[in-house]
Amino acid sequence: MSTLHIFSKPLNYYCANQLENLILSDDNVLLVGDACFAKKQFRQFADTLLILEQDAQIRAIKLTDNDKAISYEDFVALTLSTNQSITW
Amino acid sequence: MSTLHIFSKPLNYYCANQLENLILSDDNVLLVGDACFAKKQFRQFADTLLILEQDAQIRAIKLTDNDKAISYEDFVALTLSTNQSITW
Amino acid sequence: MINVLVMSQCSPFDDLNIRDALDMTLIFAAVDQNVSWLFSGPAVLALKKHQLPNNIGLKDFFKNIKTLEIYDVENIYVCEKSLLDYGLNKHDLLIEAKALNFSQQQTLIKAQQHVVNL
Amino acid sequence: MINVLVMSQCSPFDDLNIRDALDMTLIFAAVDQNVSWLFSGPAVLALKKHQLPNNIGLKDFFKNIKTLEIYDVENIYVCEKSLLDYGLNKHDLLIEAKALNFSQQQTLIKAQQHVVNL
Amino acid sequence: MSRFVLSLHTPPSDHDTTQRIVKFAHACLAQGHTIDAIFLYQQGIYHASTHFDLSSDELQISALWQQLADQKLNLMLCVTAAEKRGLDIKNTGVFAVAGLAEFAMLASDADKWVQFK
Amino acid sequence: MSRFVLSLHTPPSDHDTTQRIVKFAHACLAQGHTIDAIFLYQQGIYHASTHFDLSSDELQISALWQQLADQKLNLMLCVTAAEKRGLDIKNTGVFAVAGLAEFAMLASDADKWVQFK
Repeated sequence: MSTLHIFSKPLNYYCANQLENLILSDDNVLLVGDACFAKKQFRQFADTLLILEQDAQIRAIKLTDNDKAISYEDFVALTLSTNQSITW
Repeated sequence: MSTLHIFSKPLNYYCANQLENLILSDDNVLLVGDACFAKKQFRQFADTLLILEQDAQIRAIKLTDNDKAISYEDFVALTLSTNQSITW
Repeated sequence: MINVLVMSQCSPFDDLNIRDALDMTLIFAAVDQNVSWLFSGPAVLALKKHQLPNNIGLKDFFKNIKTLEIYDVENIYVCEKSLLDYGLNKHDLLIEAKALNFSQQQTLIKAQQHVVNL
Repeated sequence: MINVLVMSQCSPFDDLNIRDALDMTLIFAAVDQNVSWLFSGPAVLALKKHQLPNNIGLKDFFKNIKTLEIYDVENIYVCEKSLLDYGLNKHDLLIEAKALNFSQQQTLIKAQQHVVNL
Repeated sequence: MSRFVLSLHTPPSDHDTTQRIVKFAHACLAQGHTIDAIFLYQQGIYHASTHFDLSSDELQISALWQQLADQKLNLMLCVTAAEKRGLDIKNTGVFAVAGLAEFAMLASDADKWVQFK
Repeated sequence: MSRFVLSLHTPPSDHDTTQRIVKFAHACLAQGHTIDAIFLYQQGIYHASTHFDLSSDELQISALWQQLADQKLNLMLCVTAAEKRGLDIKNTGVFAVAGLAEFAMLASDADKWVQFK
């Protein structure tokens, strides 16, 4: 029963106090677009962050051991392997 | 040398940590639109908040002693009596 | 019949977001799905009584929110913490809405097939 | 000649905000005003080196940001605290920009005739 | 008496900001000030569309701009912003298509520039 | 194989979100899934304009949608959202004007609804 949480902007774009209360430890957190710049801010929500590889690459963002690079094929598969997605 | 700071949304719409550092005690803080709902959040920036009266009225917001009701005529005058305005 | 959750987090007059969410909620009810609408953050203010947008030329969409009951949309939820943040209690609200704590909101989300954030 | 300050607070690919701010800055320089551009919050990332938006079909506006120097726009400022927040230092930036603390930003604002937030 | 320029950055679906800039403009004029331009920029350019279809209980966007145009106000829109956003720049109603430079010159001469968003 | 609906909520000036939904759609099709609709809602409706004028180094909005239309994808836009926002609903290019109910029925039958914004 895992939810896919999709973010496309840095954390200050969102109502932060509610997010930490709505994302569970076995949920998936996917950063796309400008959210990739803010890995450090999103780390509180998940041990491993999923990062859309192309979006991170063009922004010159280096992935570390705690990041999992996601292709568009993986992105599609993720929406199918999770129960529901929320684009915040 | 006073600045007019104009807000139209509740505080969570803005990069909060920087605002408190950029608004000075003799600046004017004007709440219009949905910012009127969030008087309590903006109180930290000014002892007296200026509130666009019509916008507060239609939202059923009661003004208190620390609020100053502003008409559109006052709004125009405010932009002239301050050195510069910032619409956040 | 599937479960669809509409989430609102924008303030009442922020663009047409609340009205877009209202339309979405009504239409899923119209096509016989089990739709829920959750208000959190400044969106809870869209349920505040006695607002009169007509007076400045804006559409009174609060009237339309009241029609949710007529159209049998019963799953209206508000974030308990957000009500508190904006100094609202249940008597200040236009329509009956169930206040949910965060754990109840998690349960609500997990029960959905589709979640849409408007 | 008047002092005009363009403020950017949006992330680099959030709509066209950074590019709109760039156009505004260049045009005020072109009409011979004393224009300044202040980056704060996630907008500081618009000055980060080595980005390649071309690779996914997006315009490389970083090239255009570099032309600020050619057009003699010299008053480029970044919020010191925001650089820190995003783990950037001056060597990571595309162009030379003066890092300002909050008190220096206040002084900059107070010196303006017009301030525009894009 | 002072000289103003106003700029609008939000789309026409933001009815609340729209009523506010219009009322501010009328208040300016009523006090004898001059408005050298109202300038549509960013998402604001969509206000110059001629295809609104709004029911009678909605804010009547086009009528509000027409009233300001009737007072000989200079209503302008940024052509670059419009072209990128798909506005038909051949049909912009009461708004005149203008370059950013035109606005920048008016803003430089104005006492006050007030942004609405 | 699964059935998707995708919805787009940001305006065409948000090039980054635009390239993302288009790439996601192509990846869906490449894996043999079905996309029952891409639906333009809120500011997304402006993607159906036929008046873009973008220089060659910009994301070519109209060409991207044309490529998806060539693959027989059902591209829809919400008529109510469009009328309120001033889109010319008589000229919507590769997008079909539709009611919210049509989309809601497709979404109800789909396995997955992914929002892009």
